[in-house]
Amino acid sequence: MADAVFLALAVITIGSAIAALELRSLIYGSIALMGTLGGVAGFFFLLDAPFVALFQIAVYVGSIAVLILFTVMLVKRELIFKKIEDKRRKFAGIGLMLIIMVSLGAVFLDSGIKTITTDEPAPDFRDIGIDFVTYYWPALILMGLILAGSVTGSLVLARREDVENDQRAN
Amino acid sequence: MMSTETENPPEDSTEDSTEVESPPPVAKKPAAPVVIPAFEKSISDKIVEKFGDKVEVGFVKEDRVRINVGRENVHDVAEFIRDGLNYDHVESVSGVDYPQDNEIEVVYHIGSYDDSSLARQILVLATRAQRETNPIPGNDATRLPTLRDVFYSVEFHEREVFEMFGVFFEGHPDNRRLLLPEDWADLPPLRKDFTIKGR
Amino acid sequence: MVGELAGNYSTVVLMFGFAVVAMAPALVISRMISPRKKSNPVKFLPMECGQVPTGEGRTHFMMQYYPYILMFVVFDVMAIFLYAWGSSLLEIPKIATLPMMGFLAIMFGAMAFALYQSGRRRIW
Amino acid sequence: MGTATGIIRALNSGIKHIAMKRFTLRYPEEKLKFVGDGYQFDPSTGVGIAGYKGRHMLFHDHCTGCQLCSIACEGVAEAIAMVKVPEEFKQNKKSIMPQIDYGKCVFCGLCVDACPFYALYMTNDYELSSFSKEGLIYTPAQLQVKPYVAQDSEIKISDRGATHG
Amino acid sequence: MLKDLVTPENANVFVGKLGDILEKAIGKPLGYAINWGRIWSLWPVHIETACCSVEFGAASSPRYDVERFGIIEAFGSLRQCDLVVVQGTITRKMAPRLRLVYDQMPEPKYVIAMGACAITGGLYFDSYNVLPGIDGIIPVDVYVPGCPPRPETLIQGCMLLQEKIKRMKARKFV
Amino acid sequence: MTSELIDFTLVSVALLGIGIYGLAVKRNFIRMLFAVEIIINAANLNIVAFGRFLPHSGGQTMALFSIAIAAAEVAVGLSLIIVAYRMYRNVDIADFRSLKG
Amino acid sequence: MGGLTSTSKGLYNKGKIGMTFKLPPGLALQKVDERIMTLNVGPQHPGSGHMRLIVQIDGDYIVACDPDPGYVHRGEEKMAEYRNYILNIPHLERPVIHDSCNVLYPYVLGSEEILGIEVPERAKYVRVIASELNRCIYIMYWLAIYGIFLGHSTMFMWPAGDRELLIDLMEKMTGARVTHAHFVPGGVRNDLPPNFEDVCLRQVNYFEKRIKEYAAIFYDNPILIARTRDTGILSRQDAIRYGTTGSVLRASGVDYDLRVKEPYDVYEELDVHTNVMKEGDSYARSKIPWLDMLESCNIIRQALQKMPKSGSVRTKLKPNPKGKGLDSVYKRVESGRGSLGCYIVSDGKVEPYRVKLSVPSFRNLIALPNLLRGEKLGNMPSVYWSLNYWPVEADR
Amino acid sequence: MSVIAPKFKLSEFIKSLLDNIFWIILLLVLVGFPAVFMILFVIPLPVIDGELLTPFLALTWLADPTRILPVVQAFMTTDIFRVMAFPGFGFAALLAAGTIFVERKMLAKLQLRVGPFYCGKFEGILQLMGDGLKLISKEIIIPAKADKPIFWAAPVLFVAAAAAFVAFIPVAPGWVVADVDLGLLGVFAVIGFFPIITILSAWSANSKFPFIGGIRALFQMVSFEIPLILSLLGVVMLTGSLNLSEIAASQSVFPWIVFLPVGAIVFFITMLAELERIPFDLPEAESEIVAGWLTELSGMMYGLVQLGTYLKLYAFAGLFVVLFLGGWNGPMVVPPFPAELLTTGITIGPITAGPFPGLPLFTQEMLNGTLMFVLKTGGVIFFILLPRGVFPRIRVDMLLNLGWTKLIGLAFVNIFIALGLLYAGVLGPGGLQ
Ligand code: SF4
Ligand code: SF4
Ligand code: SF4
Repeated sequence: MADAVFLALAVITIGSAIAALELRSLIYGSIALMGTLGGVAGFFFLLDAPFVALFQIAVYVGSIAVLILFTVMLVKRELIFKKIEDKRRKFAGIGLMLIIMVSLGAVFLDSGIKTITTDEPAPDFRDIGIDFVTYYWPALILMGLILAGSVTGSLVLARREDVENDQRAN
Repeated sequence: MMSTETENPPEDSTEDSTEVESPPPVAKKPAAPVVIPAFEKSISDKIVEKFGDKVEVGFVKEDRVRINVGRENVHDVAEFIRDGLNYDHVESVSGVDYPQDNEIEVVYHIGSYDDSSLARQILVLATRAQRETNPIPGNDATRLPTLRDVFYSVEFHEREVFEMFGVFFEGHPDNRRLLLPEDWADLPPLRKDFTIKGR
Repeated sequence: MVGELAGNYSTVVLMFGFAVVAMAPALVISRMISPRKKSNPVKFLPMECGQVPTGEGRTHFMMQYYPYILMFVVFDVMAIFLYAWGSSLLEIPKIATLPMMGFLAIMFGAMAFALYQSGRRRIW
Repeated sequence: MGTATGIIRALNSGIKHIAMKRFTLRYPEEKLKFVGDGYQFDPSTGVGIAGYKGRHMLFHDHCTGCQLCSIACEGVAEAIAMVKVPEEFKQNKKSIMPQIDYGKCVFCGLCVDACPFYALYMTNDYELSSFSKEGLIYTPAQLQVKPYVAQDSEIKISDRGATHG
Repeated sequence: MLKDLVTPENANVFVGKLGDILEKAIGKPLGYAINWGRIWSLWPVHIETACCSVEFGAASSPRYDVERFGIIEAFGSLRQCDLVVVQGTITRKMAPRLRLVYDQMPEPKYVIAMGACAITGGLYFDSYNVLPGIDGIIPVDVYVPGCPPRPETLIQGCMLLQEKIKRMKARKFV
Repeated sequence: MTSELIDFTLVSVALLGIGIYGLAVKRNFIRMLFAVEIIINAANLNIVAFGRFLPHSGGQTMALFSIAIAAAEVAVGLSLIIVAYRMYRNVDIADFRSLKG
Repeated sequence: MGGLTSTSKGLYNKGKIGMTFKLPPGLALQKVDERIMTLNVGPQHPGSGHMRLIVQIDGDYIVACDPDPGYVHRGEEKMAEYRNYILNIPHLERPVIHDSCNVLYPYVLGSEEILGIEVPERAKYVRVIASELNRCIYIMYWLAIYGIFLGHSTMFMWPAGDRELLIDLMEKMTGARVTHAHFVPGGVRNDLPPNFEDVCLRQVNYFEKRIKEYAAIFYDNPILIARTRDTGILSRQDAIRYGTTGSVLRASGVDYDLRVKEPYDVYEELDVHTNVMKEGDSYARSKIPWLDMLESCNIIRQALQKMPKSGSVRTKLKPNPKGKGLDSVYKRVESGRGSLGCYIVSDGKVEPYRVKLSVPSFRNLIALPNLLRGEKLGNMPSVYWSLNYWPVEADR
Repeated sequence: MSVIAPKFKLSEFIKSLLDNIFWIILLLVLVGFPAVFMILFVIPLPVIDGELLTPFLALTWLADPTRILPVVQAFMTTDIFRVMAFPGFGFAALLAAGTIFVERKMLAKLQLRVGPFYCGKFEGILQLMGDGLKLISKEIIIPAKADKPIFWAAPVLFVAAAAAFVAFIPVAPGWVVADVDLGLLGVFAVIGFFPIITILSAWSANSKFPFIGGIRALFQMVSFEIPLILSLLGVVMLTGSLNLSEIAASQSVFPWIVFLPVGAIVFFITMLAELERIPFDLPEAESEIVAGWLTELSGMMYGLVQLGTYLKLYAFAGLFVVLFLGGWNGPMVVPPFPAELLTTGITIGPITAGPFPGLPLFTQEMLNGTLMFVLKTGGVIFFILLPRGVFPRIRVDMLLNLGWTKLIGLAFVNIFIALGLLYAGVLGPGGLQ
């Protein structure tokens, strides 16, 4: 049973990841990206990390996807689709992808993790909260600083105080 | 039985009014009222004093003063009315078509909110534009200077007069169609030569 | 065992799927039994209050309120972080509240700045 | 705090009205009464003052075919046409009587004012809807019928609101 | 062999036969049920054309309350409506818009002409900007005379429309 | 047979490969952002998988931090897109290059 | 638009005229053209009534608004030139059928002056009562629509229901619910029915009690106040300059009510109080009519008391009355929306030569584009309808 | 009346095929039902009450219908039943339909009128059925330039997301579709889908008014999500659990609203906003933007969105009850199950029926809990509906201001209240509960 679910999830995740990058329409691309993120959330469920999974859904699908959709709708100009990709570049990219996949996959398959399996119960999600404020508390503070910095920075970036410069762009 | 009063029996002459050869309506008011109210008289006097024979007092009735002006002076008179007499808004702008005189009269009813002594008063400012037999609204001689820069409140009224009579107001910033359908191609409808069917 | 917790959550997916399976036929049946007339060219135009529509339909973005969406992404993360802490509050020592308070203080600072920025509608 | 009290007052007012009586006149079962205090309506003959928004009633034995109603209506809505009637009346030599098109009539009552022989009246029969335009044209014979009046509801005002009954 | 049998024509005949049977079996009760639903759920589109809208408003006021008949006043979008109540005068400027509104509504749709103006032009039979009745632009189901009609008359008109829908054939099932 | 660590790792590798491909080939800023997201997710998946199989809650904690940082990054990245769009009406990286000169 | 470049002197340069100050400066950047979207609001729109507003919005702000009336333009003024003084009555009251007595009033006063008819004393009182009742009926309908424009469905239902109390009175008086055709040159058509005074007093008292209850749910509702306060502010100067009238004018602090300033019929003998508010925002504009209704109830009670208990209500007219040669009158009354003027030119025939209705809705419309510029889209319905605008009347 | 079309059309063919499937199902029910009993002899049957269900037993249902009860009981413990009927979709849809009807009647009563009255003989009780039948037989218009797949999928997804939300709500002890440890987080995750569906639906219609409505809905839902999440933290802190059933069970003495009224108020207001109810129904404000993001939806699509909305309403009301009003806790009002029904059966006059060994289908706690839950939910729904009659709509900038400043501030106040209560020892370990 778990295998079937795993396979389905793998297909969804990888397929929609490809679709997210290859679909012509950016809106559909974003929807496909949501599929990828949801698929990864499904893997988290399989890995007994429901807190991370739900966090992933709530944050990625619930808010980041919204932001992406909003931006995609905003910049919907046809200019976006005008530039046709370089064919050679594309093939090179595919080659790179294959090389990475094969080499890393070979490394992993070759290494010892193939045999790792566990029967121990998964860590409780409460441990995460305890970790946060005890062992990882400097990281938490750092995290706060990063979040604060990002919101500050993005607000400063996105506003248009330099109205004159903007007019120049026209 | 209820009491139905039948005051107006036979109304047979509703449609054909050929009995009276209607006198050519003219702007000059023949019969002035017997008692001329003093306050209203003072208003008309002020205007006459300022503009002399450029203006003509139509009538002075209780609460109503009528001034007839030529189309060259209407702007000046209106400015004087606003600045000198404290009138501050126009209540209505009506056109009246006089095919006999070959003129279209535009009548401004001007009132005042600010000055409480003028609250009852309406100053009727009438001016006339030349009338064309075959009007091309906006492109013929039926023109008047706009009063919109004097009285802001005439904006839509003048637009209405333009489409209803074809009187083009020079200097009006927005002489577009207002009430009639966008594809109206007939005569301006309130002119007397625009007849409605069957009448 | 790996993956045993996932079974609990499967009912949610089941519910979701059931709703889809139950509601999609409703649309299909509706499409089947409803009358349809295609002859009309203006029928499928976007509805615009009895006018023939003009212009692009997807151009309205209330950019004046855009900062709120930016803020949402960040503070959503913060809010759910708080749950990791809040649900284990009964088990952690009291002193361990301090880092969380520090985190909150930083976020409050950021939020104050963001609210101030988004309040200035004229710059968006 | 002013906001909170305002909101609570509004909610309170809403909840209070849930307990109030309903104002609705259940129309097909109840109909407004046009007789009684303050109404000018004569139920025995079925006629009201000129101005009632109901169809007309024509007394054939009064109408002389003088067309005055038709002329009055011409300036309003052109709703009245004079048609031949089969019967003979001694006061009506031309045997013409008004036929009213309710698709045009605006129920102004000027024709009633105009009729010098007290032949035309307004009634309170307002249920005139029809499937077709032809169904709205009432011939003199139809106009003669006295409307069936079963209108018995009126506003009652009490402490818990106004109702009909 | 089998390929010859499974042709579009044959399939169509087969399906048609089945459809007929189905139509006979449940078409009637379904049609009845659908008609019943349509009767009690007439949502008028929000188009006010002239002064009759005052009495239309009064018809949905607490005193007359057309919601008793399932008619919801002030419905938002025309895409969800099934009834056009033409509330009075249609001027030449309004006529194309009315037609567009009617066209954009989903089937089935019904029209009530309310007021003398909507039926024949009424008072404005000789006005230069008024259409003499709306029959020329949209098909009318029920005429409600009056100027303006009393709300009772309008409600009576709605009841007539319900009568009419009851007699109409719901669409065939297949 | 239940799924094991290696399965998750392989999926993660596949996602990583796709992400790198997207990053290398796509010239559209938004697509590149997508690619970055996919790579981040591949990493998260690895982290959580290892955390599960070497039972330790640190894996999940790390993943949470990682997601949070991704959110911050997306916010900034999209602001950049908005700014660029506003200035150039285009979302092509090649045009941004003209910023240099 | 325009109007900001007024070159005139005096009154107009004293205050700040410009609505431009309300535009957030970022919005002045109209060159970022993709941000501007043109919306057709109407004619089939739950928030437009019988007209169309062409609104340009930038995000949540209205950059420009161009009213496009005329969807109910029926050519009443042209028709009036083809009918005699009596037959003009039915169609001249159609512009505002729920205020039909008031909209007919100036025409009747004017034609009385032209035809030279005296009106009996009792008829004048009957007219005042009818006109005040009609004012309440109008305002209640207006209030109902205002409620629905603000998304307050109860505020549609209550006024629409309570106004039926007064409609009942009018029905008893004239026989019709809305289009009464009650005033004629020379008086009114029908005498009051027997026992009318008691019924009237009872229902008006109950009506007054009912409308006082609207305060809690509507006028004192904090959400409503927050929503309509400080939106669409019309300063006193602008109100005068645009020539607005009625409740719009009085909400901007101008004390002007024709019933007091230029009393017609018997208003001189009645004690009329004018309600004035200073703010000039949507809230004030919506509250003034409500206060007016309370005032109307007072006037009705006074009039019922002072009315002669019997007497004629109509001076008989000659058949086919004619004016006395070329003449023109301009009469105005205070209707539910403001001062309503009627300009009649007669040339001595049975038909008037020209009838012009100067309607308050049309006069208030001028303020709309100026009020809406720089406003938020959510304020559009409330500002638009707070102008006390009835499109059918504006179009005539 | 043959329906043979002149040309073969795939769509028509598929349509007819679907019809035939319907017809076949009908036949199956009539003919195939007896055949089922034949099959019963062949296939293995489940174990019920420790006893293997034999074909013979199964056939004896025909003789004694009460013997079907154990099977029913067995069925009721399956996921399928939970998802489809009781705490899941069927129950929620029933409550949602009831809500629509009650809303119309209550609003009418508040406005001194009658409301639906003639449809169905008694007080318009069948009004919803009429509306539903009408909607299902109404044409569906897809605007010409619309993005068809998204446009079609959005209403279905909306209902599905609402159903997924419903899955988390515990109705009675043990009666919940998804009894998960992180129920509350799951709720947040599901809520996050609604803005996306809304904006996609609005975008796909390619029309102005839906798009404005969609953008408004996006802003509104998005900015009220944070106060929503924060306002519930207090409860979680005091309970120490994210499992909704545990949270409900933890309130057997006091409901949390006693200690956290601020959080309850904030949650209530955010709930109104998430539900797009007046005074926060900006995305559907008729007087400004026609019908908002629903403008282009016609026929059954509109019906589905309405269904989804009211499912969501029920789910939110249930969440409020579970978190703040003590869920199913309450006085025991349902009488205990009469034991003699199991042993001797019931005697009415000359007829004796039973005994019914399969009974009771539901335990006393479950019935009582459901009753309490439904009563409380009804109360909450009443208060959700009431503002519609009392308040006008507010404006989008006011709304965002309210959400981002006042409500978030109050939510933090609530968190600190909870923290204070916990650390002062009033609640938590050693405290009251
Ligand atoms: S109804 Fe009266 S006015 Fe008309 S034809 Fe008969 S008698 Fe003459
Ligand atoms: S009531 Fe008026 S419109 Fe009707 S027939 Fe009489 S005169 Fe004509
Ligand atoms: S029928 Fe009468 S009330 Fe209706 S629109 Fe025409 S004139 Fe107005």
